[in-house]
Amino acid sequence: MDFKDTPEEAAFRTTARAWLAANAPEFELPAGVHIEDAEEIRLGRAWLARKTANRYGSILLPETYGGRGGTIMEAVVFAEEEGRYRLPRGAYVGIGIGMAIPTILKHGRSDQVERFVGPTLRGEMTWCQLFSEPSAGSDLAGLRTRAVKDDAADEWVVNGQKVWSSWAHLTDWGVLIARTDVSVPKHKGLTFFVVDMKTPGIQVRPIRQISGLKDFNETFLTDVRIPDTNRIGAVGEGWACAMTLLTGERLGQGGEGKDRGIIDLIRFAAQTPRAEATALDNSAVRLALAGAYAEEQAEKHFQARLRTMISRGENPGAAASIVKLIYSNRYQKTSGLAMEIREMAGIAHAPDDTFTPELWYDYIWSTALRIAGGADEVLRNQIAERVLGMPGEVRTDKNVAFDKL
Amino acid sequence: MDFKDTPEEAAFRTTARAWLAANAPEFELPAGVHIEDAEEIRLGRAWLARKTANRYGSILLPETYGGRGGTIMEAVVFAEEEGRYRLPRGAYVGIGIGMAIPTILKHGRSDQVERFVGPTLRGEMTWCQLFSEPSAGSDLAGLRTRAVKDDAADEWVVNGQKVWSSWAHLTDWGVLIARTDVSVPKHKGLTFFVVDMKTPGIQVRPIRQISGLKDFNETFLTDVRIPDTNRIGAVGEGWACAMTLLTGERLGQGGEGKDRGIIDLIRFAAQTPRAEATALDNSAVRLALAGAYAEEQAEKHFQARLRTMISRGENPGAAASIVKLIYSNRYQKTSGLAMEIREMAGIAHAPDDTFTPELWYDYIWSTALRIAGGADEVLRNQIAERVLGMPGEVRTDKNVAFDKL
Amino acid sequence: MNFDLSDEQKMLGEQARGLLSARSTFDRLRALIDAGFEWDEPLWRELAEMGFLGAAIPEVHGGLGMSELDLAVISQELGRANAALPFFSSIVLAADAIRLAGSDAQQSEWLPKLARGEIVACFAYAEGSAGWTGGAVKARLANARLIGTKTPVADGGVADIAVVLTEVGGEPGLALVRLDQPGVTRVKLASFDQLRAHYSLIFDGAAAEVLDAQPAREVLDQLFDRAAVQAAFEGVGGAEACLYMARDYAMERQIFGRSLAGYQAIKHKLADVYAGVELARSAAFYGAWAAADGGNELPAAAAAARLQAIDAFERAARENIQVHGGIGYTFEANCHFYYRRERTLALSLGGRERWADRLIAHLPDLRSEAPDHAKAA
Amino acid sequence: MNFDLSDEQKMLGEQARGLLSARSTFDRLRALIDAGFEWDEPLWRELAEMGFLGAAIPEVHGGLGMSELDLAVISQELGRANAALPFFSSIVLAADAIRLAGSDAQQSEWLPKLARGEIVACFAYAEGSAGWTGGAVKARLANARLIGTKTPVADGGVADIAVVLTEVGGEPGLALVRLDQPGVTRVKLASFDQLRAHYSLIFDGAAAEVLDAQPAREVLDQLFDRAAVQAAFEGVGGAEACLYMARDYAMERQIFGRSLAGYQAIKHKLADVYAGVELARSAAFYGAWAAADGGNELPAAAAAARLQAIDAFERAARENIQVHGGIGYTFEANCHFYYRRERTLALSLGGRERWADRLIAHLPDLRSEAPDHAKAA
Repeated sequence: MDFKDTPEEAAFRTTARAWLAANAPEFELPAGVHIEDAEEIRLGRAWLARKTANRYGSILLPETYGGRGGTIMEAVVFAEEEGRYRLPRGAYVGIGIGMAIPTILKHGRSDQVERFVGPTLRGEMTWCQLFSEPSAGSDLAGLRTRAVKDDAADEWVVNGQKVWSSWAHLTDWGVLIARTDVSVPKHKGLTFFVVDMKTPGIQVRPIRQISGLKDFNETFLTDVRIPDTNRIGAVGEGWACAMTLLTGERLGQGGEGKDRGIIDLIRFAAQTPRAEATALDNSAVRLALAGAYAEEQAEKHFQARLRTMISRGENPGAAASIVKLIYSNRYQKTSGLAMEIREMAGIAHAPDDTFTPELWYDYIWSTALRIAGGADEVLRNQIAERVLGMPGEVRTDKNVAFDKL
Repeated sequence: MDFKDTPEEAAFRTTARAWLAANAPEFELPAGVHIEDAEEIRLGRAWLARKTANRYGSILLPETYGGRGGTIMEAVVFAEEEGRYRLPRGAYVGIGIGMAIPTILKHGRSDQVERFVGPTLRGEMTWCQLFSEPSAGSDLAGLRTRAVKDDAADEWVVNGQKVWSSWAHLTDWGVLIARTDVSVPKHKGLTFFVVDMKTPGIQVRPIRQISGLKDFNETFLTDVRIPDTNRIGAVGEGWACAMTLLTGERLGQGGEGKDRGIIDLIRFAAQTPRAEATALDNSAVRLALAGAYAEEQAEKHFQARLRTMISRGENPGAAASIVKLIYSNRYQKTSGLAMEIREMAGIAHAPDDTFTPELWYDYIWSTALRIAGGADEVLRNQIAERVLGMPGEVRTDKNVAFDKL
Repeated sequence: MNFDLSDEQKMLGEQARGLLSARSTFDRLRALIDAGFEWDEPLWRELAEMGFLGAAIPEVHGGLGMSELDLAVISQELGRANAALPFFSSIVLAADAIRLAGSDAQQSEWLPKLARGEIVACFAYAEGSAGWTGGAVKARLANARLIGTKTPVADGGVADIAVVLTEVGGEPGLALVRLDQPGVTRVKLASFDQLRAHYSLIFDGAAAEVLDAQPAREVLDQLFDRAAVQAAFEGVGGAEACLYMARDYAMERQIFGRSLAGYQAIKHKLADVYAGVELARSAAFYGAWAAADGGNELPAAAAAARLQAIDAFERAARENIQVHGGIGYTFEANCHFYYRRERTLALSLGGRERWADRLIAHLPDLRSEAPDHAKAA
Repeated sequence: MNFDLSDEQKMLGEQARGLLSARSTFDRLRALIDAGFEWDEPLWRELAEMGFLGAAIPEVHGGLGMSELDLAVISQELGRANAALPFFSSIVLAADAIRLAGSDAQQSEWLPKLARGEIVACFAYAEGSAGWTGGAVKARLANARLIGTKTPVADGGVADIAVVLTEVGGEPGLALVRLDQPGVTRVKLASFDQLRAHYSLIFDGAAAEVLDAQPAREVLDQLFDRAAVQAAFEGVGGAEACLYMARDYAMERQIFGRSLAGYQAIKHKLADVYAGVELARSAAFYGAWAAADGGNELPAAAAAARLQAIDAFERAARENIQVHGGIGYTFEANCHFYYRRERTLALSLGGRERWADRLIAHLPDLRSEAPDHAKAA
């Protein structure tokens, strides 16, 4: 066991750090200010293009696809170093790199790999995800969007409604899962597509969120025609594709440099005046924040253990679920606590206070994190069933044709 | 709303207090010392006899049965006043007064009422409960003890094993539920009996508990013959009888004067020296104990609301389940915390320290409380289903004959 | 002993609930936010007409002279509806401060106007993170002129007058200030609760009169204790609204072929929320009774009610969104009203620590009655 | 970077686990309690023979000279088995204290005997509730004579020698005392953990030698940090044992016609226990690495490991009984071993507060690096 870099890792870190110092600053986002979505995505494309041109776009992908062909530890080193900057790395690039590419590489044909992987890595093709539906969230396989084959045109005609499609209003392509057969059980009648977001019949409407932001959308698909060449994997293989994609999502969660989290709150408490000198001199505050910090560090080291497993070719499977489960719950608790530490100033702030609005955003966004990408309850089920081997839920829908449910 | 006594209640309190002051001290148990079980039960019988002779044995039962025929508020007043003394009021009297008598009164015939109610109230007949079995705890209706009718003798022949029968080794009678028909679904084939614990074929063996005590037993029944005249209610009506009995249990829970609980821990913290003068000057300790005290008081007032409902003839039903759920969890948390407040002295104590062993007993007994008389999980189910109207569990055993399960 | 609302109080609650559920709908709340309004002024007028504003104001001053428990019934319904009204500021805090600390003349002048809703008052106590206890108050009143900044002040934008916690001659004091005068500047703050706007009030020699029929030092604790009980009821109302929103949503949502409400994860979560709500309500009942009774139980009873209500509403507001899943994160789903109001209630009047300290300070004889173990400690 | 045990360490763990699961069965533990034994002496001899006792003792002093991580692997297995052995007292604390603070001569004299299990040592630091930091230590050493009472001292009954935290000339010091001499009285205490007996050691002029190759003030923090890491592994082992006991019981228990393990209430409870165990293990790994590395990460890493391990074991020990239901309350069901050991581990070495303080004291630059908000605070 060694928590320090090997000489090779250290050398790579030095190189990467120098390269970042020379290149990252011009792409940094301003602190505490939300820039226009279109401007952010433009910056994001440019930063990804710059990275890929220098073999930093994907550390793990082979060089033939435009990656570096590096090790998972190099990927970790680069993410840590990149995390020191406030860079545009939102879902508009993350879905492409972390979800679309792995799925196309595993399930797609070589011409599809050719068409999509390079442009995505170069920031020329941005992606959104058309998965969840109003009545299919945790129960994704219950989705109702229909794709019907028009054999004459060799196209699929798609109708339905998707939600929570982040950045769908500004991205080029979408990964889509749709039902192509209602006469088989729900998991078996699904097929996976990629769709050009400029296709006629796609209407993207922003969803007003409780945070005040509108960066998620609902996407209505009306007689959208998708050529069969944009189908990834076989007809009916959609669930397997979706699982590949979501595994990419799960391993990506919490992977970015989140070190600043609790230490920032502890600093903040140390600087908040109180009867006992500062809020951090209060033992209840100290106990709560030390516990949160210990948990955060433990989680970081747990993720390190997962990466060691992956680097050996082992699959950590559902054990990885604890990262987001623990993280999002701690995030809600500590951001709520930080507001309390601020006392009355925690509920209303002056224009020159840039920290309080961050706490507010955290406290609100934590509710989404406890739901998105596997709700608390789903993650606990996965851990119990897949790691501890406990029985699955009583299911009444598993072997019944979708149209008989 | 009035949290004070009415003039009538105040008058009753004065009378009861004076009577207790004159009568209770001679029956008090020594503090911090466990006396012999047989001695405790002897004291318990004598105290009950004294109370009943003075119409305090049961405040609620009508005078014709030996009670006072009082109001529920008078019962509360008397319990509060009686709670000031350390009196022998264990399960050996509680099961008779709170469970056997209500069940016999509701489901029994008048000759049965005659035979059992008076002697029980006078402490001449003590009771234990033969309900739970090794494979039937939360799922009581899954019990396997069989009772088969011997029509010739007009007796039932009972075979099986019961557990958690408190004081079964020293009590006179038991309330027993047994399966009389295996060909019907599990809840429907049960019948309720009272059984003389001196009947041949009853063998009581103490269970060694994790607390070190042995006041619970397993009771083996081998060809135990119970005359049909000791059957309470109709054959197959056992589940209804059990529900009557358990309602008595639920309403009794937490009903005794528990006021001393958290305030004792707060006093204890106020007297434990620390860097910050005392442990209570530590804000983490203060926050935890104040929260526990507030919850304890809230629970006390919630119970008061339940009693107001009952005094009006309303049935609080499963809402009452929150009392034990909240109480037993708080009890585990605060007794664990109190051990921590004691620091190293919390894990080993000198002979003259009588408080630490009480904390230990609390911390261990809390685990039993979270299980007995409705486990946490059972109580949450009851609240969700019966109060909030949420669907019951998926059940595969409900309409199937017991011998087909 | 009788631990329930009277039939009259239940009727009062139903009346308030009827009015609010008809007028202060979620659609209405969303419309107020979109329009940038800081309160629901027409609804305020209706409340005034129905006598709700003056419920606990003495009859001699134009109110109905009802008890703290009647007021609490109204507070609970305002919490349930998450109403956009300055009730807590104008009635629970400011009017009560005038009643407790004002002279007969001051009471006669202001209470009838507050009861009729002709004017709105705010109560300015905080001065940022620094709190307002001990030596923290920097605002100063001298020669009937007020200097200092109070922030944040709830409903400071819609108020006509402010009752201000200030120093007067080295002692804490309460001053009454008209806000429509040159020496007053109001700066609107960003507020976490989109339906309860907060302001900084900057006093630069504003004319002010002292409320000094009773010493402020004695009045303040009482005022905050009484307000804590009303805040607890507001929190219980909000928590209960969350509980039943979540329950109802779970009942209608299907997942994996059955009702979401049938899963133990959801059932047990809501059972815990229910337990929290009922315990908090019980503590609040006792607090309101203690306030009405006027005995010395109030400080501990108010603190316990406050602590239980903060816990209950926090849990209910968080888990309500969780049970709703993704839809709960949309503005249209309405969970957010409670999620924001909850923090506002929790952080007003001092948070958990203040009330934990107050509770422990008002328990009987902690150091004198030595339990058995003291010998061995 | 490599965040896993080496193959050799895994083998060491399997070896220890194999031995303990064969020798230190629950039946054996119950028999020890019934016989009133304070330790499993034959097992201690076996551990010594297999080299486990000397694993982290330098080779020059008769040990194997392995790392803190190797020792941790053994601690984890001792925790899993809930073994009745004075390993934590004699090896983790006392031997390490001698190694850190003793002269070469003292090390040569005592470490080989400890490594071979010829003698057992205890480590006497606490003086009742008063703790042992700051001015709390009342024991005094003067003219090589020790006066004072240390209590409670784990394994004080089976130990041949004690390393004692005492005052020496106004400074904290560590003294080594043989327990078989007239100036020493041992008083057996009632211990919560029935497999770890505690004593009061009363020193009334007992002959003692000072360990003063390094100042005790510097050694003590390091010693406790290192011990905290081992205690964390012991806790992780115990917590994991609880997790799988509970899982296995739930899998075989039928209730309402199906497996108890199929209910979400049980599944989610154990998923949370699992998460706690894995986080605690991760924190403990880092702590052991930091101890072995010798860098300045140790204090914060040890504190984090300790805090996580206390939380994880507490939850696991409590919920293990809960999942077992009534049977979990019986002595025969074995859950109680962990329920008692958990408190003993949690309260030894100072509890949560001490380690929270230590963690925060060792974070970088809390007051100097002002985040953005400081301007607005």
